[in-house]
Amino acid sequence: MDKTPFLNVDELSVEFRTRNGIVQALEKVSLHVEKGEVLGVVGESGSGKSVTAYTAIGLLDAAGEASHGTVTFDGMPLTDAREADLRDLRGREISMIFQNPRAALNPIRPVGKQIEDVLLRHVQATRQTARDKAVAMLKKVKIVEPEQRYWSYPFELSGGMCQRVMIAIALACDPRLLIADEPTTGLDVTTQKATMDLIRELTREQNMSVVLITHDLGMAAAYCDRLVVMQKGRVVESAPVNDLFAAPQHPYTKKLIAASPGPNSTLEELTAVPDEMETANMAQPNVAPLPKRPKTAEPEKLLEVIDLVKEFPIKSDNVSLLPWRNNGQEEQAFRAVDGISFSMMRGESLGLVGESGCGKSTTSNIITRLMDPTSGDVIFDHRNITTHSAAKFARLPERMKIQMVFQDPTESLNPRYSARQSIAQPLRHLKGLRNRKEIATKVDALAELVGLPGNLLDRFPHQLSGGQKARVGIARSIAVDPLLLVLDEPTSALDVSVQAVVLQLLDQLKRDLGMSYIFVSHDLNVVRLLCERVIVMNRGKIIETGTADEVLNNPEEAYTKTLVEAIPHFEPRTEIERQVSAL
Amino acid sequence: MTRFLKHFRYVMGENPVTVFAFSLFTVILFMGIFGHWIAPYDPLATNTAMTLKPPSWSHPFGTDHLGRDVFSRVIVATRLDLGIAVSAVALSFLIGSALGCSAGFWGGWPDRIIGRFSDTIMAFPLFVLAMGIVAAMGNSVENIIYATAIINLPFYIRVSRTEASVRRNAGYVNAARLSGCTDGRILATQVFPNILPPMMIQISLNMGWAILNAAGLSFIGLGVRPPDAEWGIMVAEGATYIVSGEWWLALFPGAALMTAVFCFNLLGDGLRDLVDPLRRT
Amino acid sequence: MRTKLHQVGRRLLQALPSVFGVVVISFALTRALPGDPAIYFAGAMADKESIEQVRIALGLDRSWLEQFFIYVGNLFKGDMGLSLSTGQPVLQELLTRLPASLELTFIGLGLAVLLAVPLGILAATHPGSWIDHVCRVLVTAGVSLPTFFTGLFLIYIFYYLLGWAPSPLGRLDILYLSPPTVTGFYTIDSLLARDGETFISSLKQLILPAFTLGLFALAPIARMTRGGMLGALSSDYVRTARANGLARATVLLTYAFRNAALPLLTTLGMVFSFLLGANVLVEKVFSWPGIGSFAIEALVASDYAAVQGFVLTMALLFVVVNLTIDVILTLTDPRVGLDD
Amino acid sequence: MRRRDFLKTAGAVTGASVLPFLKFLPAEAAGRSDTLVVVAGQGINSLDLHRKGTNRPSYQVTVNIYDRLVRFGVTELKDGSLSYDSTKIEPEVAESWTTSKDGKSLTFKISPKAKFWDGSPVTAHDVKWSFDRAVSLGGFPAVQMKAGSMTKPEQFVVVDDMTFRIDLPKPSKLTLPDLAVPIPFIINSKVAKAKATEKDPWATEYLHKNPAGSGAYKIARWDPGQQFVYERNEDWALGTKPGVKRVIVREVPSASTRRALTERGDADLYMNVPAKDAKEFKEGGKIKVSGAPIDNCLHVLGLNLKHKPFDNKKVRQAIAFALPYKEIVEAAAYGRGKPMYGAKEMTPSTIKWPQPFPYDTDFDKAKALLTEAGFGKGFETTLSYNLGLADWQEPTALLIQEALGKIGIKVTLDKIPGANWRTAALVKKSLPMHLENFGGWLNYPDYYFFWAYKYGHLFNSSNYKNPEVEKLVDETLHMSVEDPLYAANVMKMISIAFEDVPRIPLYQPYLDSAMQKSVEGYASWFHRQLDCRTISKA
Repeated sequence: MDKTPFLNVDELSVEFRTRNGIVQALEKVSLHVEKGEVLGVVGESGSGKSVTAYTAIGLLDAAGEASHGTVTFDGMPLTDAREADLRDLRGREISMIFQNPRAALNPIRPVGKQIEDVLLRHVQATRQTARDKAVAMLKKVKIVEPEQRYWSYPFELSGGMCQRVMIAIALACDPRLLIADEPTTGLDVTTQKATMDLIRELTREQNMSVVLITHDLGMAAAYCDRLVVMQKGRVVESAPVNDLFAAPQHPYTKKLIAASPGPNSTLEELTAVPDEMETANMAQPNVAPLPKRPKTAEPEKLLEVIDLVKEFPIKSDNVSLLPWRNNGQEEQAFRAVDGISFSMMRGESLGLVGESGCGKSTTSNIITRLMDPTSGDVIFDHRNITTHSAAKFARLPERMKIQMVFQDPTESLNPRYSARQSIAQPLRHLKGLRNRKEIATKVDALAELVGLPGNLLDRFPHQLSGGQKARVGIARSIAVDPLLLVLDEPTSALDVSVQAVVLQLLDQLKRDLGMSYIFVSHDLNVVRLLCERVIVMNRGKIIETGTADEVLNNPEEAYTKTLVEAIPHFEPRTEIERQVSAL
Repeated sequence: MTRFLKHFRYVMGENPVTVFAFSLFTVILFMGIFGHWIAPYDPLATNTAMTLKPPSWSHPFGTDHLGRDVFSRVIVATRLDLGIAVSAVALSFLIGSALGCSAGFWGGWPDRIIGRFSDTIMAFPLFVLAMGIVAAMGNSVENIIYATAIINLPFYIRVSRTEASVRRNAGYVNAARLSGCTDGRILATQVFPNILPPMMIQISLNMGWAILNAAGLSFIGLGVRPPDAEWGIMVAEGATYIVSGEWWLALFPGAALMTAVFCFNLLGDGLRDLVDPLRRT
Repeated sequence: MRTKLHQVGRRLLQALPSVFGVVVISFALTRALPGDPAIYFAGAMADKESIEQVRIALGLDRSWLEQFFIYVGNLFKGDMGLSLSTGQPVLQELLTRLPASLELTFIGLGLAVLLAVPLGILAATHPGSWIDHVCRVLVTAGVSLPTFFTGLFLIYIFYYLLGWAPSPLGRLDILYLSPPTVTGFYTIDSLLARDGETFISSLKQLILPAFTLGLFALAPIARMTRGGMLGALSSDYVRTARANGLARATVLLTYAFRNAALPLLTTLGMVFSFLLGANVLVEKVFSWPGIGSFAIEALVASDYAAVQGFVLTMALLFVVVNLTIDVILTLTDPRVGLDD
Repeated sequence: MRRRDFLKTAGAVTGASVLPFLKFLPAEAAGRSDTLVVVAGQGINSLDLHRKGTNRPSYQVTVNIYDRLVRFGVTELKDGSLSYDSTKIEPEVAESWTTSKDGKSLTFKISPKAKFWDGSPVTAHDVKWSFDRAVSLGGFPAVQMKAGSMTKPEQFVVVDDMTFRIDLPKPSKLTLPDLAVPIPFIINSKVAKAKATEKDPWATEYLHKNPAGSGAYKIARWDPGQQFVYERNEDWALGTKPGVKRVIVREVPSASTRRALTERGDADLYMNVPAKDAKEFKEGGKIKVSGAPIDNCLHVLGLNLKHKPFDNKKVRQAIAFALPYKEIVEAAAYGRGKPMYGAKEMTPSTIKWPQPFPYDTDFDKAKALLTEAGFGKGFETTLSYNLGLADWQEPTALLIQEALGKIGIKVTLDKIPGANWRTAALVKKSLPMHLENFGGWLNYPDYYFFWAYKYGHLFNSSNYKNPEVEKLVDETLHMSVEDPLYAANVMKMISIAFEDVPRIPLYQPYLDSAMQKSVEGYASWFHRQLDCRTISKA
């Protein structure tokens, strides 16, 4: 092998022209990949991981420009290469797979054809052989019935299958380098693992070099040989994977590692390394200006869910032509929640865990009375709250007592409301506050409580960072002192370091205000941090209940087991050992 | 306010076409408000000694078949045309978006009824429907406005219905529910303001269309009553003089009309950016 | 395929209420038109007695409701009544005139698509650049003029002054006779009859009105193309295609444009119906013997049967066009039919 | 299956309107020495004038393809253009006629030269059937026949095959001229009767689309809404053989396009040219304009006596003094109108009709009259006009509006679509102030007064009622022109019209037609339609 690395990024700087002037996206980033090596590029959103990859293969959009540095691939300079040459290279020598595979495939072209397009483009097949080759590729990525699937459209395939197709397209021409950009984001944990295993298997077969871009340290640890940590467009650390975890050098790396929840980490550990970015303009959420709710002496039942069922009608195409007949006897319905019952105590935190589509969000929406159940009851604070329709519930006094924190902090804030207006909303409508001054004082207090600096209160959602938006959402939900707070994946859209801070904030609030939580999440590791008890759901049914530690460490049910196992851990040493033993 | 001005300046800086459109709009607005004072002649005063005179220093746009000053008439007409466009669009915007929002937000039978209603109007040849309405109700300015508003309705219903149904389960809508807002309030404070940006494009297109529509009605004799000056009717009348060489009768009002419609159409993107909070810095 | 057939059937059924709505509204509207058809029909200098005779003969002495049911009953028999102003059965009028309008609209729309789609793609591939702005200004200018004004000006320049265009006398120059009717489209019929001269003549007659009409359709098509292409070009699948080194043409056409074309198709349907309605004025200016000019005259003359017939035809056309678009969409877009 | 039906119907439609003998226009028609291309604003809607709903342009079909018993002669005017002569009645199908002593019956001798297109001779039976039809079908034909005192089929007598007699209740000067108007045209009754049905005994459905006549032209082709083509009847022997073999009448709705076609030489003849175009054609010199003031026709401002304050004579006179006559003739009629103002005396000196009224623009006088009438402060009213005639009515209305504003009368303009115009103005007579353009086909002042000044009559849109006028008109209408009382009566009528002014005449309009210099023999007619029989092309 010659001395220059296979892929070499040398002091690469990239600038973007935006409405606020030029933004430096990459600042002298240097990294390299050797033949056959799996390089992990980790970092939080905005750290420049993807930009690096895009720049390397010339996919940067028009607003971006590489202002400095070079990228060479197998000795060939890429930064100055002609677009035509790059085009020959892409897909043939360097391939890339993306996150959100369903969107990354042409929605109106059969997947087989999309594989063929690449094969034909790079003259890897003739018109006669392309079809067979494409089917062979589908087979290779372990798609069952490849002949039939050849004609499938992306929307007919599951997310995991789409990602396999993506892999098939990427590997169709046997490239020498594969760049995988967050290849498992948006997939369920079990699918994540299968996908990553497949990538590893196929690339190893060809001794391909792989660049794995991910925000998930666990995954990086599990699948990479060497890691590069990036932050704000800079490489802060680069080391072989076990060295990095054993002895992180850079504070940011340390913080990242600390903030990633593992099966045994505690909340305190997550934020052991302070986040300079968040703290820079954020007050510490330590003051508790609200009066603490006196704890009731004996535990009292707060919520009881009895035999809850929610059905959604399936729109079948097989309806009769006559509109009045299509609601006949054989109407089909999909049971999203299939007769679940559970209860929780006052002050307790309950985790609701499961993969997407298991019914956990539906359940939480019913409990918060945003949705009407098909049947079953929800007894809250000794009153059956399902007797009122969701539409009427808004005006009942119980409304105040059940609040919710939403999954996506961006989407849950009205883009036309400033943070202050958003937080004040429940105060106005539920508490009926009218006095401006009073509201302002209250909002200030709430902001302080959740650690949101007062100067941010007049900003609009798009002017706030993800963590700040999450805080606004939380402040809004606790504004009316609810008894029960339903947290619907409150951190899934956040970076790990922000997640850590938010989780801690939630924990603190719970302790200070004596609220009960229902924490809905797909991530057992996160749930464990906040909840005493966990309910695992699958296909609308409760699979397993128990204390968090029990479920995580000693799952009884097979499903729970796969769920737990699929979570990538980073215990580098054991991982290496496993790899060694596998070889 | 200063924030709005800053935002306004930003939106302007973003797009030269928008700057152009907004400056034009300012001019049109100015003419609409002060036109009667600017006009050098009485727009209604005839002078049979001075009929069909080509443009000159005293009559920059020439005179018409009754010796009226075309320049003054073009200027004075601005107010009426602007009035027709704005009120027709305002009417259909208010009614259409109210109907569409409710339909999209609640779904169910109101949605079906409103949907059918707008489908029915859409199935009409719109210009002929406008003709029919004006012919049936009589050709006055109000009826032209009503007719224009009615034929524009389905567009607003459609846009707002789609946008509202996308947002009916948005996070912030649910959040408002949790905050104890009733559906009506949610519709008014959460859903409606957020569908404004896409509606702005529709509004700007329709403003232009309203004027063209009035002009078309004038062409077949169902427009504004004489002697009021209105661009459409001036173009329509002037159009018959083109062949006989009196081009100025149609050209100048036509140019004014085109400028206005052009300006309204181009205004859309800028308007959308102005009301879109996401574009705010 | 069966389910797709069902969908088409269901769409048809869904359209029924709107068609019925159109029948009701057009009936009510034409009754509200000023002018007494009996007086008009009785002709100049008719006395009271003969007016009454006509009123009874036309059934106008009955109640509105009765008239409505008679009208609907006749509709089912395929009878749309008699046009007062032309003295022909409305159905026959519409059938002879519809091809003229359709031909004009098709050609106008075709011209617009040929111009607007490339402009839209051009703008989308250079968003924010001066090319984009120029495209926008160009197509917007197209919709900013009343069609009758554009039409008259074009006639003035190209016929009167330059003499390039043939006389604006409808579908054929005075000296040509219409080709034997097969489709009613003169261009097609003349080709079928292997009559090149008539074909050229009918094409020449079409250019100016079709251009006038097409100008009006540029903006929505270009806007939609641009929007769709922008969306498609920034989409993940185009990024994938580029990441796989696919040729620029493949990316632009097979990947981006095909996806952008789907919403464009829906827009085209709308634009077509719109043009069909909007060409009433163009037809008047160019003496085009289509249904639009027929409708204007009918409306001004309070010729209620003709107006009703016209409106109903347009509504049916609207339904047919939308249905066609739906069918094309279901055939080209595999996703259609899953949602909704 | 739908498609095929559709095609079949579409095919049938064109098929029906094309007569078998002409399938293609020969290509050499490009030379066009024998082809005349006419442009018209409105197309015909029927080939049968007796049918209900037949529009005005369709009258010309009757004129050209059918014959009548008699016709008006043609005379040359001072300026060299040709016009019909209301005083000269010539034989057509009738080779001669006699009036009985008591004047109560007219006997016509039918010319053996008169042959229908199918070769069969025109007989008295055909004439009777046609006349019976004209009085039986009601509507306009019956009304027009009535003007000639013909109301019942019994009045029409077949003496023998070639002799035909009309019996009248009393002698009338109007009967003979009334036989020369388009209405009493002669149909081939054998053809028509064969197509008649029980429900349709007068074969209106058949004749609507299929002419059966004897005229100098046949219809070769009719594409409704587009054009129709006349083809010369080579066997016609009732007059000079027409000079043009084929006439194509093309419908061109836009007036400016009609003008452009004419100027560019694509159209030979343009009937009914708007005044402005006529004036400019004349000035341009490239296009020949033939026009004459239309007999017995006036453009007037009607004041409705049922609406206050127009019941007040002083108010009407005030308005008559306030109208801007000169401006109207200049700006609305472009000089193509004969002034009808400025007579010096309140009593007429001749029985010439129309003649100038004793009013002129005089605001002081108008104001004084208005004050005298008690409306010194003015009042508000609405001036309605017909959308279909907007080319002269709109500028006129605008000028009137402005002028009346000067004496304190605030006028709102109201444009009424053509269809509603008849209803509102003539049938319901509900418009307070309006513009009107009646012209009588038969050129007698008393005939004009009969229609426009008699209470309840169609064109008396002013609801004018004066017992003296009623009596005078009844007396005079059928009276012979030679009758010594005639002139006195007419003079009296006119002086009452001067005094009462329910209709204020603005001017007498011209009927202008523009044509290429090669077109000769064009004559203007009272019915304002094209008679192509006299035309030839150089």
